[in-house]
Amino acid sequence: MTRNRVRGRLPVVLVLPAVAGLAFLLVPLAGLLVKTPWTSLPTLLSAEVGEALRLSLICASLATVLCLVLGIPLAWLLARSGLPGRGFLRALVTVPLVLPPVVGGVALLLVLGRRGLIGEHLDAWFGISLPFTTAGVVVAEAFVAMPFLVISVEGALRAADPRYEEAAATLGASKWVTFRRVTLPSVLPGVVAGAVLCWARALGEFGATITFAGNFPGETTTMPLAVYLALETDPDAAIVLSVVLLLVSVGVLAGLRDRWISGPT
Amino acid sequence: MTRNRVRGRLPVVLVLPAVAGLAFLLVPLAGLLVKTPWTSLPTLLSAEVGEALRLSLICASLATVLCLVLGIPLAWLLARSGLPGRGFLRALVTVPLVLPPVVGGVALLLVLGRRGLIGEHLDAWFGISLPFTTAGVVVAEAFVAMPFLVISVEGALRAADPRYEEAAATLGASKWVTFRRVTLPSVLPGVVAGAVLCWARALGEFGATITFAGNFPGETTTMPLAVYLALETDPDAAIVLSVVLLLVSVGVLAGLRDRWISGPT
Amino acid sequence: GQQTGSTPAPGSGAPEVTGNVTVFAAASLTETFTQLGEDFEAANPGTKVRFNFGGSSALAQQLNQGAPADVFASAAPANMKQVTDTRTVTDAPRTFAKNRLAIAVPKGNPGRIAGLADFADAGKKIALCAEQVPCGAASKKVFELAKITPQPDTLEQDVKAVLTKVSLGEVDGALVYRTDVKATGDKVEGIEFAESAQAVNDYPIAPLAKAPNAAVAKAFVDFVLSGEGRAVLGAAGFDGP
Amino acid sequence: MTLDAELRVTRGTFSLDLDVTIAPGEVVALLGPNGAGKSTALRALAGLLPLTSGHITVAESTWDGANAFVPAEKRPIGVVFQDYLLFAHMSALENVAFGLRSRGTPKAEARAEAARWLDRVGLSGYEQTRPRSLSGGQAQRVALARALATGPSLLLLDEPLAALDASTRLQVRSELGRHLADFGGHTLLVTHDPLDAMVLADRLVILEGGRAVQSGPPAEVARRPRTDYVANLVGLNFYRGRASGTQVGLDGGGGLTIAEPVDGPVHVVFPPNAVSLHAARPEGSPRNVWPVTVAAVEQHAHTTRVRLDGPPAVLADITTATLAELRLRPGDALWAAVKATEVHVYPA
Amino acid sequence: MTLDAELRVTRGTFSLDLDVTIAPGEVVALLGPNGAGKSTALRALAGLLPLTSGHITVAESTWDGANAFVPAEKRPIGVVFQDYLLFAHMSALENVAFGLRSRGTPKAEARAEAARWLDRVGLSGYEQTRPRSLSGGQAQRVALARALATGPSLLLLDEPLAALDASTRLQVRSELGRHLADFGGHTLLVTHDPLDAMVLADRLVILEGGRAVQSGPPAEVARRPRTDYVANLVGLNFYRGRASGTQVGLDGGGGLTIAEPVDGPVHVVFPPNAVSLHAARPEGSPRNVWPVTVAAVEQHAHTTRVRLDGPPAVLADITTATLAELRLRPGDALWAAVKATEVHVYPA
Ligand SMILES: Nc1ncnc2c1ncn2[C@@H]1O[C@H](COP(=O)(O)OP(=O)(O)OP(=O)(O)O)[C@@H](O)[C@H]1O
Ligand SMILES: Nc1ncnc2c1ncn2[C@@H]1O[C@H](COP(=O)(O)OP(=O)(O)OP(=O)(O)O)[C@@H](O)[C@H]1O
Ligand SMILES: [Mg+2]
Ligand SMILES: [Mg+2]
Repeated sequence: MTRNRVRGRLPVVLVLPAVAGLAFLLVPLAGLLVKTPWTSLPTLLSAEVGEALRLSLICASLATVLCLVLGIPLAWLLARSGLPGRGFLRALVTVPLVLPPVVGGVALLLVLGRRGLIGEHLDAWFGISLPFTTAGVVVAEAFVAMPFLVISVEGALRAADPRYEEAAATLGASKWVTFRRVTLPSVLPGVVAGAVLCWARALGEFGATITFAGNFPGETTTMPLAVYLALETDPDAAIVLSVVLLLVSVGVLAGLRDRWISGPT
Repeated sequence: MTRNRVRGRLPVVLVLPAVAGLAFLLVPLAGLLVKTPWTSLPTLLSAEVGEALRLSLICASLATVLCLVLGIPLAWLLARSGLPGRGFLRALVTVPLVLPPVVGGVALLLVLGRRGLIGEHLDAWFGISLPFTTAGVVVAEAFVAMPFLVISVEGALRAADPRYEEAAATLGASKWVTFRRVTLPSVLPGVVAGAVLCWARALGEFGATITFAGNFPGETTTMPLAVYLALETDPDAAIVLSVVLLLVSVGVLAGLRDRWISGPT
Repeated sequence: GQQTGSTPAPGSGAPEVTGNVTVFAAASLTETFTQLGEDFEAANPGTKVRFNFGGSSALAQQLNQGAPADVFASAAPANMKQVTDTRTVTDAPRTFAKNRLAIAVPKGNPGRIAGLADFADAGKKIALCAEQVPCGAASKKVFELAKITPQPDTLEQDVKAVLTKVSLGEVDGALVYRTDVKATGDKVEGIEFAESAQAVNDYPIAPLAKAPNAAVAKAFVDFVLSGEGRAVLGAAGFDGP
Repeated sequence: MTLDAELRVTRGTFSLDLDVTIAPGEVVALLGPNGAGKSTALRALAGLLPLTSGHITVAESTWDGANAFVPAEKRPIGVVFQDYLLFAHMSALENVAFGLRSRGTPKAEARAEAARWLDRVGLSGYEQTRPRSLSGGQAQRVALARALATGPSLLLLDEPLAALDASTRLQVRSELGRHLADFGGHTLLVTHDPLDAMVLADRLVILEGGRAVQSGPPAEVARRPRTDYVANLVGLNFYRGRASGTQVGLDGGGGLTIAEPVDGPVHVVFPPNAVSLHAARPEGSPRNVWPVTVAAVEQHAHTTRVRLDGPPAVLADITTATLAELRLRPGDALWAAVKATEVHVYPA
Repeated sequence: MTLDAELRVTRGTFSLDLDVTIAPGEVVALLGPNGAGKSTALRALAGLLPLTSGHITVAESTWDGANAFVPAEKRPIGVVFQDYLLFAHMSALENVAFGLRSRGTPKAEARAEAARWLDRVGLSGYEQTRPRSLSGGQAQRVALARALATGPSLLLLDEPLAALDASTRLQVRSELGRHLADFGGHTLLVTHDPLDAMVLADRLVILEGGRAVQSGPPAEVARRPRTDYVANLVGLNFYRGRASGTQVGLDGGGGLTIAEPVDGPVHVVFPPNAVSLHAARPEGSPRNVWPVTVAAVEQHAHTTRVRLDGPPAVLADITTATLAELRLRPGDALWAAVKATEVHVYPA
């Protein structure tokens, strides 16, 4: 005898809007898939597209790593340190979200460009120049995507019970060990959520990238840039390319095991 | 005697990257502020800019409300319902993030446009046409911003202890009451984080908006559109406008009391 | 319009040019310039052309922030001027192509647009370029000449955005460039009109000062302005300078 | 109206297999070692853990069975969880009022009723306190009030008094006792405190390793324990053995003389205070005298408990006077004596 | 090496003001009603709650004072929290090994040591179990093992045995007792169980409303309670009164005769089993005889406890035989009798 029962019906007040929300997000996607002129796909899958896709995935992943390394500590600082003026800092952190990405790219140029506040010295002293390089793509994507990580992780940290950190302290764990072994694992779902947002945003990033890093095939032309150029010449191709980008991203994200995403059990 | 002591030093391994992260986000902003030609501000603050700003704030807020209404239930469905294929659904939800916004706008047109799958019927039966209207702006912004809300809230839900929901059930609370009075308050920091991301993203949204809703002053011209067009002719003016948008947004977000953001104490 | 008809065919007689040249070109030139780049490389073995396609204004921003480029080809004189104001060019900018407006309507012309006069009909959905971008400026000029007050539903940020709306049937009619109507293929029909001749947009090109590779830069500019270059541009619907 | 349950649940490597029947108004105490499955049984009855097989039937209706499952929110239950699970974002009052509100009581009325309940558990003045600002015992009392407030027809109490201090416990226990006496529903009470069980329950069920090993009225269980756990709980020396006539050979070694002759496998018990300790072998009436060594001495409030190695090993409660006289230290050799009439024997 | 603390902490409306000294190797038990401030005191000693004023000094070093504050992670402490606070994402073994790892023990060694500790608290076989899959008692034992494993020099135990079943409790208590006996550090033990306190502690401190109301060796506190809470804890009938000669007038009404004459304000105690109950006024030796009414009857494992209204009100433990003879019911009128020699009197 198998007893396979759900714990009660799901409430309509929740399921209805949830389904509506899902439809809202997915129907346009379906529309896109329906109208995609798939026949042009084989001719499009040139080496250049492969290159752009590879570059997109690499840059988005590197940008996510950069965001994790800098963003998680920042989230912790905002959520736990008791710094004065945190509310203001938190608001500032969201700035790259609000800034039109092109302006974000301009801001990056102003600071890290060859004539920029910092870029000038980077260039003069170390010979490092970020604009128009693959590293520049990573920087632009990280700049735009980091707020997602910081805000998500900070939300998760605020919801976590700080008494577990106290317990760790009584066991002799330094603030850093506590953070690494107690706090971080307990907010892992929030971190994963943030990283997913961050990665997806970086993957789709266009404005700041083209402004700061330019559009050099094989070096800085990521998929969204390729899509942009395709829009100029062949809108159908642009749709096909977007759908390719989108399928790859869905594939990667769906491959994230539930294990990575679920809380402690 | 006042005893004002921090509980131990903050760990350098966390503070250093946190400060680096903060600098990474804020220095470009500072660069922007430094280079802003403030003198041109008075001439820019025309009625049109005020209109665009007002429209931006209204549309972003409405889009956030729409995202909350549809997105929170969706997050709940993904986190709690035990639906099969949730991992895949979750990945699909991130699609509007990855899609270049212009393509997102095209997707919306394909579905909700005059000749779109659904739009056709909306137009024929109800005379409703979303493109080129303020409502269209809200729809486009919500489409792009909703994933942020869904993913953040889902992360928070996964980190929350489901046994409190069980306790509520034993007290006779239906799934809906449990959700509203137990689950939601306990993930409030996550919801606020998601809403902040959502609002900020909607406020800065450009590509999908202009593609789906067009650009008509007073009706669909939001600040990012105004900024973009200003960039074409007068980059300095564009920077000033972005900074205005940015200051308004920082002002709004900093005004969110810590109270709204902090967990239960 | 500067006339440089006596430019010798590249490669013949001129000193050998080798090396890389980086060209910042307006996105609307993607197709033609990619073609020109390939032709140039074929004609000058040992050279390599790197393109950075983007919005003319964004490219101007990048150049003004010191981007390492040899040549700038803009879709509007205004953007070229932004560059020449802050950064010196080795030669004065020269117009290499001109473009004029055409009416674009969806396939089959469901809105039954016959001419510019229909743009004043509030009952029709009309898309125009925003005044800030070249095609918008040109449109404004055209309407002033024709003494028509258009009733647009949207003022788009560029021609492609307008064409997207036309090809999806969201609008009944729009004013765009001829070249764009041509590039869009059969989804959009073009209607020529007389006033278009009076509002022509110039495409300037210039080699940049402090260019890493001045010789090749100059050669490339010359190539674009040569007969070969003009042929490629003409095939795409541009008028000669 | 009887609750009749056959609880079969598998949780990882642990499996529960417990039949339990509770009459209306009856209070059943579930006792057992840590990890015996008590909380698991409660969760199954509450509808938080579907049965693997078996059933739960109350009166005519099936709550859980092959073809039916009533979810927790539809069962008229009240649960005190072992770790309280108070809602952190609500005040104490709102926590207690929550169940009433969920079941449809108007807000003002629910709050008034909740305030009454808080008062009953000695927490008036803490209405507006958040759970994280309550002490452990205060939190537990809020949890108890929350479970009782809705007047459920099945009460499931998981160690509801464990965190209470001695005098509050006394008070809350008698308040709870009064409540349960008037209560027409079914109560299942998990506790580790034999006193709670004795005072509050009509019947005890002893659970070990997921199986019921003994059940019956408290006095009966206390008098005739069937396992070491139960003997320990009620504070008796307990042995298994085989009787022939008035002699019992104990399974663990040694033997005892009993007053009434029986035959076959038996359990033997006597209280620690029936044991007297002597420095030299005592002469006279006690029929059971054997040499022992002191393993440990524990000072309790008014007596001293001595653990002695045997065979058989035995616990003895001695008075302060005896303690002073014997000056016990671990390792000392002594004689233990128990009168045959103090030894209680019953079939195994 | 003595720990010397003057704990002054304000938490909302509650304030703690407790002086406590713990010698090396000494175990001090902190007892008191719910909300008395026991957990607050522990948190202050652990460094989780900075003092408002006062100080904590161990040997020569100041942990908390006007100009110094040693954070929790720098204090050589081990804490068992009232709600365990086990790390949900680590196995039981990792939880126990965590402190060792944090203090620098290599991984393999830490895990081996942790496994030994789990075994000592009777949880071998649960090494890989996550806290949410442990029963309440199992979780508490992991928490205890986790706190002890690092060999801290100050142990802070907040009701470390509350969730344990009777026999595990016995076992863990004696394991803990052995550990504490060999232990050179300081121990502060919070408990509600007088037995735990008696068995484990060298000295009791009784806290009520944030202030110490009594302290001393367990036997002394048990013999001479100074508040109702303590009397209740140790199970004595307790009265305040004023003695003149062998007569004591009780504050709550009624009077008692005592054996040795004293004068002035006194406390009077006698155990419930010193009280005999009679249907009619008894004649003969007991010097204290007064009429009472039955308020409640509680069946305990081997005795019956009767609460009687007086004056003075009194608790009596009676045997099953007496119970059978008297057939007690609430409201019955009886006579209570206590011998003067059983009544213990000491200055208030
Ligand atoms: N979620 C779970 N998954 C797997 N096993 C579990 C889970 N919860 C409990 N167990 C196991 O089931 C057994 C019974 O646990 P339960 O909590 O019912 O014990 P209990 O009788 O309430 O004990 P205690 O007196 O310590 O509270 C234990 O061995 C425990 O380890
Ligand atoms: N975070 C807090 N904020 C404000 N007041 C608090 C906080 N925590 C506890 N209190 C209050 O301080 C008092 C002492 O609490 P504490 O937890 O120290 O009591 P306790 O002696 O440990 O009680 P118990 O035996 O019930 O565990 C209580 O009245 C409680 O309500
Ligand atoms: Mg349990
Ligand atoms: Mg406490």
